[in-house]
Amino acid sequence: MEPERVSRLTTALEATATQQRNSTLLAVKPERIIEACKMVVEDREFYHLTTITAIDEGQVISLFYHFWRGTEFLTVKTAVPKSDPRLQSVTEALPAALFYEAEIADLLGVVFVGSPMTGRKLLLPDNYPTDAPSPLRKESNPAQIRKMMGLD
Amino acid sequence: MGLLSWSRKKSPWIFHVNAASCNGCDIELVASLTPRFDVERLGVQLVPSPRHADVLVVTGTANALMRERLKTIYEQMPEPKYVVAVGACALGGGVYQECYNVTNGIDKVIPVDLYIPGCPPRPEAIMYGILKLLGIAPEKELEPALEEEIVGAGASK
Amino acid sequence: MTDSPLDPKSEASAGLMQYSPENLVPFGPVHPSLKEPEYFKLYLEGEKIVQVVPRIGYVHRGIERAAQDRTWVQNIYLFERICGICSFAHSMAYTQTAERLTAFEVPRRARYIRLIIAELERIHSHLLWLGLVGYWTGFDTLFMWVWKDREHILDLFETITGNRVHKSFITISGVRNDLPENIIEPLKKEMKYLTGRVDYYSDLVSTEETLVARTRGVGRIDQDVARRLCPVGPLLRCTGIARDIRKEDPYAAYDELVPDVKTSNQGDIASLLLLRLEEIRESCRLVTDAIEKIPAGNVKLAVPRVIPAGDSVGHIEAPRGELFYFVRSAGGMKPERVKIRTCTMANILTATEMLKGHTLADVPVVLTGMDPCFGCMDRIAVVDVAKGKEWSVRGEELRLHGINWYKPGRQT
Amino acid sequence: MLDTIAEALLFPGLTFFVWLAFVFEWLERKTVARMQGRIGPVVAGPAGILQPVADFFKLVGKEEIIPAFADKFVFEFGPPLFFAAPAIGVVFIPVIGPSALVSHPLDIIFILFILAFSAFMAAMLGYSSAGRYSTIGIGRLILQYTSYEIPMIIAVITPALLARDLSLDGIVAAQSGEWFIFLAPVSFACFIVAALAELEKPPFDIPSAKTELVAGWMTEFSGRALAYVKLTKNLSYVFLSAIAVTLFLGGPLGPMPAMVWWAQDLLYLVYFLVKLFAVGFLIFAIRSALARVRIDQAAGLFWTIVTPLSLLQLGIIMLLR
Repeated sequence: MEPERVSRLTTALEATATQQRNSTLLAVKPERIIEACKMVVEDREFYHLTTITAIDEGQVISLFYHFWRGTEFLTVKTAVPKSDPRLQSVTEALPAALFYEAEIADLLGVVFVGSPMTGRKLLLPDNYPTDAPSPLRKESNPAQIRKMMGLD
Repeated sequence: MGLLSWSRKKSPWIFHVNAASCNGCDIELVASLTPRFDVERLGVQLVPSPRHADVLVVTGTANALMRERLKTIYEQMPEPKYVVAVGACALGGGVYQECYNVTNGIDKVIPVDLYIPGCPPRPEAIMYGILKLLGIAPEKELEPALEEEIVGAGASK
Repeated sequence: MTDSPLDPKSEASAGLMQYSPENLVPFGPVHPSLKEPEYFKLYLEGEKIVQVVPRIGYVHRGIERAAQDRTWVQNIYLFERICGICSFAHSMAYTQTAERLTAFEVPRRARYIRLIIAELERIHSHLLWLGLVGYWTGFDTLFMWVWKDREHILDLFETITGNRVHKSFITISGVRNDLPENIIEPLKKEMKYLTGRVDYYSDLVSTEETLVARTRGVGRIDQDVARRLCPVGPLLRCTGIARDIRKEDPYAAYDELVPDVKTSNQGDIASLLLLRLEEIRESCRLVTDAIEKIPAGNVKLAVPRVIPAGDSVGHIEAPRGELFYFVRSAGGMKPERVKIRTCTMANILTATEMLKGHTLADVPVVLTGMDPCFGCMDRIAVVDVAKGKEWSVRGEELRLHGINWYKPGRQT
Repeated sequence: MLDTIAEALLFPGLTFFVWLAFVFEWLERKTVARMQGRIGPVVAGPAGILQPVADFFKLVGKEEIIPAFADKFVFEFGPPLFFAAPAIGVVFIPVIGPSALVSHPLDIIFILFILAFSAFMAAMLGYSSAGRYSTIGIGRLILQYTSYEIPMIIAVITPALLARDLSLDGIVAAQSGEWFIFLAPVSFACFIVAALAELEKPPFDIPSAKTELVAGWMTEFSGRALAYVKLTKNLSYVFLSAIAVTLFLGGPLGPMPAMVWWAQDLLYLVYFLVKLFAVGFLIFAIRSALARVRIDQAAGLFWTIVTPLSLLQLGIIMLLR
């Protein structure tokens, strides 16, 4: 990505940028995620939100917003603490994020504030045990979930 | 061979349920209807409503959401009915065995008469399975009360 | 997001709650026009659709979690089974993404073979789709003919990889086997045959009156919607945006054999039909070129058991569009996390948008238009908008809807 | 009297036509399979000719499920009544010889009544099962019925006008010189198109479109009821083809050398069957070569093209006669 574009984004968002191969990683604070997404999308070339990835990293849950511009990725990274996984929803700026946020909310238990899907069970079956951890969290145990759901 | 058991052998109508399958078995099942294999030769028809069907063909792992649907569909079918499990997933969970949302085999949900293994089974295997089923079909006993109701007294069996 | 088809608030504000249950037509989950179980709640005014609410998740199996418990090589065969139609695309996307974390270079011959299989799979997938369009518009003859031609591709798969559906052919660092001997001539012959058939089908779908009537102007989307909702693949290209990962971010041998990206600017199902047929023609050309130019050499290196630590992002152009993989390795035998974004997942939002304003008769055609592959999507996504308070009446109905579908109560 | 009843029930009446209905279904499946590059049924009987029979008896021997909310009376007694419509109609068709078993000066009116009654019974059956798909299917059926009924009536009265007779016997007799298909080809085409709609064959299989409405208004039926419904649809198929033969193709008439009466009857039968299968094949061919249209497109087609064309033909004939 062009250096001036990177520096413009980093200074405006107080972010740090790292580059490798054809992708740029922009780490921002969780409270600035909407602003970051808006800035990226206003840049008409980065309109395509590929997806949002979330990973349980032990203490925090990291979220990667992958944007694609034809030849390169721009990934906006942020992290929320696992003890209180709350993040602003970006569906205002990015309608396409609706489903991607929904799946993260279900699989990793991140709460997206302001998402139209808030408070609804999205991904998992209706009888998914409420006291079991979200399936993609490190502490979840498929065998235990199976037993709780009565699949065996 | 009575008229009724003859007609049952010659005319198995199938209803296909994809219970959380990867599509592989489904396209092979559909492929067995197409010109290269053409199971209509054996009188097999793919019917759109479970009410019309004799054979329930199930592919896939029957995940938590599909389990109930599968039971409902099974109950909607009129007797005598047969269930064929197609593919590794329907047999025992296949590659998804022990995933958190997967039943290890649909025979934990509904009774299965015939298993067709493979991931996915070839259309030839599915046809062979159907032929096998035609072999066993008339021998399946109905509940006496139900048989009385359906077949009536004096009908050939 | 105020105008999302899935926004329950907009549903309420649009007065949907006033519709009696008779206006609600469940489409699925087990419906003859969907080879896979999905559930679409369609709100009708007469035959006109005013709102669509999908409930997707009947194929959810939990593969991403399962991937964390399997080794790098086992995962190839797991991801292959995400979807039976684009199985090679899945395994290739995963393999490539994982390979980016390693130091080795995939042999050139292997990259060509990957291209050949991937393009054959694209032809297969598009033909399958064309057949299903025939089936879904009640044109069974087209369906049968196309599926007959599809068997030619399956025969090639069988000759090259040994399997018809799940090829199990790719491996980390290359492909598992070399091409069989004497494959060049049969491959070229089949490609020539298929190109001829594509000419015939192009003619058919653009002249057959009833088919044209069913597809022209149906499910139209424009570039603005496409930019907003981010669909991928042919659905995006049919709005005139030339986006093809094969060209933008070349992988396999696409840097040497550059595909010609086809677009259309109509944005309806009729143009999708022709666009996909054009893509088949282009794929035939690519396969023919590849088999002529294929270099000699190894097809694989020693398959590594351990992948070096790091994050890797990869995407490929699957038959249905951009298929995205994110792989994180902790340097062990198993991946730390694999994230998959399938094409249908990106397209479903657009499809619900396309459905609005059409009649019930158009539903199968429009849903087919995006070439849905719920098997792919559902490893991850379920949308259950029926859980909210305002749905309490219908929540009961939803649970029983399988029964209601056949035995509805007379709710007066 | 007993003779007539026996003939009406056996030959050339109901039993004969039911047999023809089975043959028609077999032929349809075989022809369509051939056009699609398949073989079609082969295992039940020689070349699979007993396939429809096997289907029928299998369905008769199955459990019959009555949906919980169905109107049980209509649901149970509807299918036999539905079957009765074409079953009564067939005795008015001249098969062996130029006159039918039962003839009346106002035959045509009765035939039109039977056609309307079929659609009415289908609607009753669909509504009685109270399923969503059935209900939508019936909505479409009625819409389709209102579209094709008028061109069909016009197409039917055109031959009557040509023959200046309202009985089928009279119409057949009037075609001893020239078949009406040559005098009123457009009417014949309109009749075939309307018949496709009446029979719910592609491109007008809208009320029972399986990819949209499961099995349309037939979704809820199982076992014996379904067997009746399917048989009735096949019988209607034969019945409508037979009407087309009678009205436009001279019925059983053809070159008739002087022979003993039974040989003449046999020749009449052969002529009739040849024409009947010709019409049948025409319908099979159209059916397998077209995609399904939408209900609004079907209505548009009937109101803007088929109805004006049939009226035009009628007008031309009225002017010329």
